[in-house]
Amino acid sequence: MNEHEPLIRAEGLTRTFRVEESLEGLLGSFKNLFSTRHRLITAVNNVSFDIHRGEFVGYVGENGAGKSTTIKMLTGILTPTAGRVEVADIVPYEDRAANAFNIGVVFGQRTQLWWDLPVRDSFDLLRSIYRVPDDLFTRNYRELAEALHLEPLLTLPVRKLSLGQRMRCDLAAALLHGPKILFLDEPTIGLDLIAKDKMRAMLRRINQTRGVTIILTTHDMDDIEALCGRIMIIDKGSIAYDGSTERLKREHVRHKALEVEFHDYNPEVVAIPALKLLRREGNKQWLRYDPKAGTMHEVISALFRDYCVKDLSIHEPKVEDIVKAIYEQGAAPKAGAAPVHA
Amino acid sequence: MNEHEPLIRAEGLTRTFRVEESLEGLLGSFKNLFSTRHRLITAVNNVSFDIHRGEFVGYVGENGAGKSTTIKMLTGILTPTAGRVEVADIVPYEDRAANAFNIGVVFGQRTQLWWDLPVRDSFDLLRSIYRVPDDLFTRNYRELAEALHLEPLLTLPVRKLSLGQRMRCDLAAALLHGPKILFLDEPTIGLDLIAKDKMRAMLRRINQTRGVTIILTTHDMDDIEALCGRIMIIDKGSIAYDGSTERLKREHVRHKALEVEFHDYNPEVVAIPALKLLRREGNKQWLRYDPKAGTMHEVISALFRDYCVKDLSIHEPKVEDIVKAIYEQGAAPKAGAAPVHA
Amino acid sequence: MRDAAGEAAQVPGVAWPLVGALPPGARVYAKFAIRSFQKQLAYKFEYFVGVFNGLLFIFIFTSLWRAIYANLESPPAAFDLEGITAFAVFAMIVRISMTQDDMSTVGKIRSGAIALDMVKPMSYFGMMLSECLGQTMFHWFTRVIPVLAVSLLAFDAALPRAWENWALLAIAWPLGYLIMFMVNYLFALLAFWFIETFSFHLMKYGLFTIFAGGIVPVDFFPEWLKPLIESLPFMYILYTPTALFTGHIAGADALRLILLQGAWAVALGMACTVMWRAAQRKLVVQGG
Amino acid sequence: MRDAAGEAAQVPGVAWPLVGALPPGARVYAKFAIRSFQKQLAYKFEYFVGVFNGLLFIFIFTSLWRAIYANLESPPAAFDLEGITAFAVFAMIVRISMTQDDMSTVGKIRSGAIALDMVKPMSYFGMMLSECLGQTMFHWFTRVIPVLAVSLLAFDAALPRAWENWALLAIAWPLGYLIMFMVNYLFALLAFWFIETFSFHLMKYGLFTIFAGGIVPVDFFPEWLKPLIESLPFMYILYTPTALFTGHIAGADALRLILLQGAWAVALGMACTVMWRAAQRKLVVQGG
Repeated sequence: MNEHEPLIRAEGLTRTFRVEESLEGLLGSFKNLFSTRHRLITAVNNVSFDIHRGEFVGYVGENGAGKSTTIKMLTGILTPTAGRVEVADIVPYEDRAANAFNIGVVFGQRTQLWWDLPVRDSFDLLRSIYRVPDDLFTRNYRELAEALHLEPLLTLPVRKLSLGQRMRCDLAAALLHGPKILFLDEPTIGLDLIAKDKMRAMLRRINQTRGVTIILTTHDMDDIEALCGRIMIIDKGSIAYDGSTERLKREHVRHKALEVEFHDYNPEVVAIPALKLLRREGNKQWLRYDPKAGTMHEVISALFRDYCVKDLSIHEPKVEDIVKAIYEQGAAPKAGAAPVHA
Repeated sequence: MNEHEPLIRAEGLTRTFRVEESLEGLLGSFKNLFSTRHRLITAVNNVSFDIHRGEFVGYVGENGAGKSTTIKMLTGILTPTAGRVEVADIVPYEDRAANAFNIGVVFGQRTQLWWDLPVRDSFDLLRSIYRVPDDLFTRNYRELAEALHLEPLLTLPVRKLSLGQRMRCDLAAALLHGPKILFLDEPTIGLDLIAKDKMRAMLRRINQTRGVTIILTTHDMDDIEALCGRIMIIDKGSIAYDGSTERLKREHVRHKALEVEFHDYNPEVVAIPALKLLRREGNKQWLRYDPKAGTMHEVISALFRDYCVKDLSIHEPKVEDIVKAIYEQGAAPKAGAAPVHA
Repeated sequence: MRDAAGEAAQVPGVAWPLVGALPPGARVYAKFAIRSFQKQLAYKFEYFVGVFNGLLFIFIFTSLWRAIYANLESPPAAFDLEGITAFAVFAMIVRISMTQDDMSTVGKIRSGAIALDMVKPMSYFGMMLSECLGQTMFHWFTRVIPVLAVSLLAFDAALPRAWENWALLAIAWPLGYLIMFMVNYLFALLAFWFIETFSFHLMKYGLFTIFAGGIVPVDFFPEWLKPLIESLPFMYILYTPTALFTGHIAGADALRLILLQGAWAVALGMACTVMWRAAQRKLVVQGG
Repeated sequence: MRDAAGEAAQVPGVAWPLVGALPPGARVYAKFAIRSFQKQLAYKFEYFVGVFNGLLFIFIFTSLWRAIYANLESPPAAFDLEGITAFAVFAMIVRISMTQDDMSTVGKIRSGAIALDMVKPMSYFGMMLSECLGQTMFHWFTRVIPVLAVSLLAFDAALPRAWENWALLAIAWPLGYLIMFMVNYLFALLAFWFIETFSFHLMKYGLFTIFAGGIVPVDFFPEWLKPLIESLPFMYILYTPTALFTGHIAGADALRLILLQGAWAVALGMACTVMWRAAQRKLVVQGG
């Protein structure tokens, strides 16, 4: 495989499901005993993208938008209804086992470790499952145990681990066989702040030092902002945005918000053209800054010159707000949908 | 009960658990067949607090810090080993059923609705369980159906609802009998951005318009910042902070961070005494602002005067960072641990 | 009044006039039973398989007895062929009529979901019993009736004509049902103490299969085993209602059995209370 | 080499020399079996209850047969009292030796956890079979051996002396085990299609209880029922190994039964492949 060819290539990926319709109510329940009506649902609709070696891609969307159906097709669990996908030159659903050697999977909501066994016994099982050569295993194992601070956990059975410890072990388990690609499904869900920070640091390190390509699905936009160079947004089965996280911020919401605390009084109107009132409360105002109507220098200078400002915060647009806007508008910003290579 | 007396009063609440010690390894497993060694764990250690009518309290802590053990004692599921708790003049574990009429509970991770039944049938069951008088039920039901937009969901069985829809129905289910107190355990876990926003708006409204006292446990500090006037932090079984969220921000981290983008070049040092370099990258710098060394006005003026600043953001300290610091230091900021009444 | 509020709030519920007539405290348990009934309807294949199962088992058991009796020189004292056939048919129908889901409490304890039931102002025992009764109602309509109808036509079984038999059934069936429910409940609560309770349930199933009288009537067991059988609750579940209904046991003996059933019901009831209290103290940490 | 790497990486694993000697492809399945064995050790009460259960059932069954035979004028052609006692003892021991957890796949399908097994480069069937074998090894050591020892002393049962009986067991037991595993597997896969599969399992248990020969040997069934019994897989699970081991069936008949076992194993193996493929196409949306 050529170094410059995409590692994952999806073309027109589509998946429909047949869902049984059932009638409600007591009478309906009786009728259901004999009826078999069906309805078709398109979970993923003509989705195309390329992902290159070493990328860290955030794949986000509302619940039910088609995220996990896509991931299931990439991991070979599900066969697409139409379209095609290649993962490291393998068609996953045609050769699930061969594909499995190339990928690692972490599901935040459930563990792939054996509940009753000490962690290291689970690792030993995975070594055999993936037929990892001894020298490679030893190296990976050492690196991961050190990077993820696993040493004190290895002799404990999984059921005795906290959620954060379990997630670290699960992450190590997914990487022991040295996969090219790592799929993470809500790896920070339910973690407390400290554990979440540690998890993010570890994921960043794995992507950077081991060159593993990572595809992350999450509802936590702080995860995306902290980790992902590229973001893909899926909405009602279609890709609504695909491009760098920076570009998303730059292009989609240009408006910073100023939070101004005044001395003693609160002016009725702030007469600076680039600022527009969003909210007033006590002696505070929230103002939207429009960069077309003046530079930040001009605005700040005018503000401090003309008003008695006690304190100031300037909030950058957050990825969360942008993604929210995209969910709400549907697939509006189609202009930015061309894939961007990291 | 006096209006000004606390609604919930916990004094010296303590709970220990006996945990079976088991030996690891194959030989250990055989030995375990015949051994019964135990160890004592103190999940909640001498915890005291008052909560008043109408408060919206965020109860946060790392996984395993004792949050859910406390909640279990407040809801009457668990008997404390020592100490005492009164919820609306009832000792919950002594009269679990009487306490149940005063409280509503929502667990984000599991539903209290009947999986196979249409939502309204679950509501009807709850009406009977809590013996809600018909007029009260009708009023609550109408208000909640409207506030939580339940109308289209009522005829669907719970298993067909999305997570966000299910959470709205669960919230309504917990409020149908008009409880004085609502316990929320990670009500936004797993929700996408839109659903999370809706849930927060609804919780705020319930607290404000219905006067329900709410105790919220969550790992999402945005929930806390958006909703809770008061925050209680539990760390290793003890209360590490208890006070208003505003005060936490004010007292514990005074340092805003400035994110400055320069034109073309990036100065080696920014010679403004109140600013201290945190990080440099490209033509950007992150600087910490110390308010003791100069007003915001002076600092910003000096910055724009002496340097070619292209863009500026000023980040407020986040509750998340403060709470994180408290987790890391342990129960350091004891000075602020006196309860604050909303 | 119920209907007015129901209309207003658009919560029609199920329009069973009986429920409305109950006192509010009992109404909730009646509703639980009805919901549980309705829930069963969601599983259409379960229904068809259930009827098929019942008929299959009756067919096999009656065939087996016929084959065994054909090998005997003379029928044993306890049953002639007609008697054992009737016993086999009605024992199976009683068994179907008592179908209970004995694992839902185990599942709730393991997953921690039982906490959700414990924050409600009602008796967990009462709630589970109501749910169980709802399932049983479902099995009455969908399995007992068709199986009974086919059995009467096809397997040489006849319903008794004397009102006494029906009266005895009307007392012995609910007692038997209650005993079975409480035995299941007690075994289910073991999940509070043990991680894995499969073996306990296996033991329960084994004892039930052998001693409840569903397959081999108690009469066929050796004399010296009978004190053991009579001191276990299982024969009061299936054997007693079946033997009283078919007229196999009557008069003073019947009365004695019903009194024993009553005693068992009271004793198990007390055991359930004690064990539930102990279980509440045992509740384990989940999620800290 | 294995040991060196194990030392270096501080992953001792279990020092079973046999595993190291296996080819890498087979090693993983052997390890699965060992882990599954080890897992069982976590449940201490299960162990004690298990031994107690086994002995209890053997005691009850042999007592029952003795009581029934006491009522007979002359023993039936198929078994004398000694024969039926031996059959009852060994049928129960074979049954214990085949203990399988038939619900873990059902649980995985319902919770969606099966996805985690499907992203691994191995056969799900092979993995489940290995786990099942590991449990069985555990039951061999902890239940079969004590139950067998007590039975030989207490229940008038003797191990056969002829090497032929042992040879036949060595072929018939694995085939019976495999048939039982595949029947369980096929029923478990039904969970891909149906929300509630309890009735199917009930049917399976019923058919197994009656037709596997664990309680009533197939010989006692009426002639006209025998074609049905022979065309179901159940009698090849318990009856066949027990009858061959106790010498109840020998010679050409024994050979015929083993060939039928083999045919069933092949047919079920194909059914498992076909059904697994269909199941993969069926996988439902979970979480969108």
